[in-house]
Amino acid sequence: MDFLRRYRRDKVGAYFGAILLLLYGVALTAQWITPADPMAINLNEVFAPPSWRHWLGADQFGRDILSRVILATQVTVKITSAACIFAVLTGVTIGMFAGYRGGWVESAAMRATDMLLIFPIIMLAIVVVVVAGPTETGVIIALGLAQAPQFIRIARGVTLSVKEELYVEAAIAAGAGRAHILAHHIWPNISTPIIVQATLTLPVLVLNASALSYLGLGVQPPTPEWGQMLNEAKDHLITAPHLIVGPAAALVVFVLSANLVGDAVQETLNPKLKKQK
Amino acid sequence: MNADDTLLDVRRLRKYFPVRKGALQRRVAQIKAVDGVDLTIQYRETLGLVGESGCGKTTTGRTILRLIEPTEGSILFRGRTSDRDDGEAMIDVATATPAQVKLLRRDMQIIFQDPYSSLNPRMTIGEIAGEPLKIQGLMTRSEREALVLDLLRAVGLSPDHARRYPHEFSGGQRQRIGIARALALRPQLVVADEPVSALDVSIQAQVINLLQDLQEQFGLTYLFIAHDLSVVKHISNRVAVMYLGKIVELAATAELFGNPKHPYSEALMSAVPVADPDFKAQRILLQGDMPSPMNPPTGCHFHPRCRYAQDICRAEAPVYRAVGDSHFVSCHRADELSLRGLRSS
Amino acid sequence: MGDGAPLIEVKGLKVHFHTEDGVARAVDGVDFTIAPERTLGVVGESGCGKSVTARAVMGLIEPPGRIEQGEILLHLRDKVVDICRLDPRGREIRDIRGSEIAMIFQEPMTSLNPVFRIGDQIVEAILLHGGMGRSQAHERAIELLDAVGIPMPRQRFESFPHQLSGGMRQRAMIAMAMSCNPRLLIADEPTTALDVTIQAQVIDLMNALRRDFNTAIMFITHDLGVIAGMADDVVVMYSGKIVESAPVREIFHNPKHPYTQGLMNSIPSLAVWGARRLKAIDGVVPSPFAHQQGCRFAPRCSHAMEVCRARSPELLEAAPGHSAACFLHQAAP
Amino acid sequence: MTKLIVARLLFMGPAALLIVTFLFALFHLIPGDPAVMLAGDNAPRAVVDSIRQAYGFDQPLHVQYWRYVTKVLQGDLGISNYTRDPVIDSVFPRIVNTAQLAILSMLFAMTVSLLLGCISAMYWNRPLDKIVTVVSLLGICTPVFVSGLLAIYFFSIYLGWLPISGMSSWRHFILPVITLGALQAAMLTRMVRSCMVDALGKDYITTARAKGASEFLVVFKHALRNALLPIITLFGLGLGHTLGGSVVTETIFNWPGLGRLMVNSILTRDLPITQGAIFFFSMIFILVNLVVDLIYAWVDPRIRYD
Repeated sequence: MDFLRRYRRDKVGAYFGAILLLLYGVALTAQWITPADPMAINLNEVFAPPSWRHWLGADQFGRDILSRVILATQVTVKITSAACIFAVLTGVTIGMFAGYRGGWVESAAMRATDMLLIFPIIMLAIVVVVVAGPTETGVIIALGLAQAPQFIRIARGVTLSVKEELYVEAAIAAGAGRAHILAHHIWPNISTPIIVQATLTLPVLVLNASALSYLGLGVQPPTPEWGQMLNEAKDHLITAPHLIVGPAAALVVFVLSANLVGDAVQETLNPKLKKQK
Repeated sequence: MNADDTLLDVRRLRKYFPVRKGALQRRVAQIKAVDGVDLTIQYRETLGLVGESGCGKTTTGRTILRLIEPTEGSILFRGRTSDRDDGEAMIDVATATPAQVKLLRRDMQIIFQDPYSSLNPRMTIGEIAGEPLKIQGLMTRSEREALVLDLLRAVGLSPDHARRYPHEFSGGQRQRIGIARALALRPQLVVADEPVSALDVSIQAQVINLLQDLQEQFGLTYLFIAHDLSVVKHISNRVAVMYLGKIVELAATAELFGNPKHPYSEALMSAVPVADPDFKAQRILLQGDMPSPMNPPTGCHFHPRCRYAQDICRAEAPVYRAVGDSHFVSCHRADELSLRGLRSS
Repeated sequence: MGDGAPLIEVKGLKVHFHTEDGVARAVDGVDFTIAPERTLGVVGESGCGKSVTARAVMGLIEPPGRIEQGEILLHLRDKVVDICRLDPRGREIRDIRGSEIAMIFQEPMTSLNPVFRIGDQIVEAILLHGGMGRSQAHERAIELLDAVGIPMPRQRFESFPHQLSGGMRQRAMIAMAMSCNPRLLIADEPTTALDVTIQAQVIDLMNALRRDFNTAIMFITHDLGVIAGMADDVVVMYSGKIVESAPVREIFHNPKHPYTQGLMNSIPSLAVWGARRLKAIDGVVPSPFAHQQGCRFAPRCSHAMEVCRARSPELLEAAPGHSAACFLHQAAP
Repeated sequence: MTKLIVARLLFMGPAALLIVTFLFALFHLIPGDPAVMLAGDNAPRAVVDSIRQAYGFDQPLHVQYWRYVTKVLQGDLGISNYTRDPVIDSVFPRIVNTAQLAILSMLFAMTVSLLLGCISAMYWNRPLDKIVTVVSLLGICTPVFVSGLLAIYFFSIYLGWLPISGMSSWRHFILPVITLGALQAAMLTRMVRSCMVDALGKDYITTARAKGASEFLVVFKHALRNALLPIITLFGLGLGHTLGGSVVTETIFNWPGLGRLMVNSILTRDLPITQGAIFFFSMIFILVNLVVDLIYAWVDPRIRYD
């Protein structure tokens, strides 16, 4: 409650938070709110320009673009949320364990993470797609794995710093074992930075998911995805430039809102940062 | 002094920290943080341990509690070895099993310097003060809560503070909370590691008075670690002076300050600024800095900065020995030098 | 205080910090003077506004801090300037900083720039004001390093800050501050981060330098012992205000304000024998955000009267050269 | 310092081996018979069998592995499933094209971000800073395949000023370099600014001001020289990101680079080419990282003189 109250002080964050909520609402109810069937091919309306019937026009198969954008929102939200959860779970588990255990386990985990961090996220995702195939699960694992190193680093970093806190030493001095310290001291301190990182990761995931699908390595047609729609639109850029408007706008607005919400969450949870910035 | 009054008897305690470097984490050197410390603490006394930063006083305190594993030496403590034990026998903390250590924790506790990092910001004051009881699995929840309220009262806080969080409190109040936590298990020995040095001047006195009152009330024994000589002199029955991992001098407070036998003690006392503009101390300025404990000087560790140093000091390490009634010193020239202490006025 | 023209006159200075949590009245009406070649000790606990006052004198108040009121008059050879009126990034104040007024800080670890050589940092200070060539400045820097007791100054010129010990770094800071013969040196807790034997070295050095350079010093500390050994005059600050001001002997032998008295009684002293119980001041230091009527010390004061809670006492002379902001020493209004 | 260089160079060996191991594992990680995959789906049985023997897929794993590693060490990454040319021959020219694109974009991004980041920090919390912040935020929210398409539509189709795709003249470079560079510039500006704001909050900045140093000296000497340390790391990561982004950019502008080759090989299931592309991309990343580490160590006196 205190979080919401403080968050609302940030005007920009509040407005874009509302937009982001709206987009999530659209994603959750996509099946019911599309004005037309997003898959229905209608060869009479190929490249139809925007009109009352098709607000954003129709594509090369005469499918309603607005409906496809709405369905694509659902696809994107589903994939990125799953990838985010995947990244958080693997990252926190490995990071916390490595940080607390120390020794060679930590060195090995951190060497591997450093190696992964050298590679740009999109590259890692591409490599995983090579192995797992361009299926929905494949994309989720690809995006999630590519983000996991960030969470490993944060979880390990917090674990290491909390481990050095005097209150942990006080608990050890009272006879506490590893389980007590992980559960009562380290875990509660990890949650905040992880939530912050997760919100900051969300726009990156969205961008990478649509980049993969732009390259044809993401969700496969006919399921719509913004990147893939833009890729198709590119082939008709001369004849039907309006095809790019819908998916491009949806993508940029989503990413922008997610970014601003991420910044606002970070500032709300870490007031210290704000004083610096 | 009666041997039976000994609560803690530390012998030849050493703690060396390895310095690792490179990809393979090879050990390239070691920091001799504690390098052969002998001391005893009697029931209900306060032993002050003074020295400058890096002299190993904090490591000594932590090692005695086995928060840091000792490299060598024994830490004999009169404590319980099982749940039913009355704690009459001496047990070596250095070699105790994990289960024994957990039991010993009920008898030896610690108070920290930093009142900010020592309280978990996500726990209430009540939870913090009661945590040791929870960890030890003593008492039911309601018994614990009742005891916590008593503790808070004992350290001068109000019982309704129990539900609040650390950030609502000032440094001095936080230090009281830390003290309440240390007392929750009713320990015999409390290692107080610079408990007032992070506090404002006007608050220090409150906490010092509180520590003295609690000692009276609970029959506590303190190992009081500090760099501030005035505070140590005020609170301690006996004082040990540490330099570069070794105790260089140990004696009853009045004896040590009035009749120091080690040149370092003498210099340290003369360096302390006295709050009296007419007090014209003859400063003995030590040259240079304390050497690195990674690479201590030969012979007596203090000789490069000592104005009385002779050839023997550079060549041989002095023996830590008794020079008077319970006055121990580690200096080749202790008998011949006449050093200046603080005159009693 | 001393005869003749003062060096610095601070009048009615108020510095407030406008933060999200409210307005912190860090300095809330402060008056004092520093005479040439005298050392003024400023004592107070954390948050009393002593460091902010020092920064205001340097013209270094940055947002969210703001000088709300008052003037800081610096008496130059030919004119008097009010530092409060100068643009904090402007030419005029920059010509004063470093050359007329220099400053050293509490943390010698962080106040030197880690990526530049010690010597070059001193040379920079000289070049900014000195009117010297680079090679001359280089020689001067080595002289200064020698003067502050850094062994092998020629080699140490080439060192980076991380290669020196804390005490040596503070000496290097002092060398930099003294490089242009400032008329006032502001020392903000310069020995607090140092060990007691190193602190003694640095104090000894500062005492020697002030004789050699004829510099006035504004020495800020919470340590009464250090003040007793260094200061000519003392002001005691509490919660953004000066509560007492007097020559050093007066302050220590005849403290008038209950807060000053409380401080004196609450510290254990090496000079006192026998285990007396310390007389602690009850309560906590007030938050600078709290706006409170009357004397700020009243809630902790054992002599507090009704008037203390109603009105804020002014800093008035209670004896010749000795002022206190306390109704105990003022005729009832 | 020399020690560090040696240690870092030694690190490259195991890293390269790890990558080769991964590439080898790809044969078996990807579902299906690797021999069939290499021969093509409709290849006659005899061809499949001969490939199986040539690669030794019928041998025990360690024998296969050893054979693969020795071959890669000799520069033999196999032959393409489609063109039947050695992988090395298809990959090498592509590396140069990608390097041109990435380096030019990165130079653009570094210049812009250093300039904007410093200005933003200098005018912290003032209108100029806010404008830079908003623009860079919009920049990081616009992926290359959106800005690229818009740029193509506007400059190439609508105005007809610049070519749509290919890389045959300097005019072909403009759009790809700027679209890719702008995205990096946006990301880096934000980070440069925050490094600078961070550095400007340090005690030694107060010391510099207390000396009487001008604001220009304070920002561009004292703060920038310190902020440079994290900024070097950021630029290193930025170069990595630029290479990653080049995959998409090359696809948009039909740039004959390594990235497009890689994507096409995945879509056409041309495993040897994919392996070759991954191998060279990885080696480039490791090399970039190495160079960044060394520059960092050289710039930081705490590492350099220790």
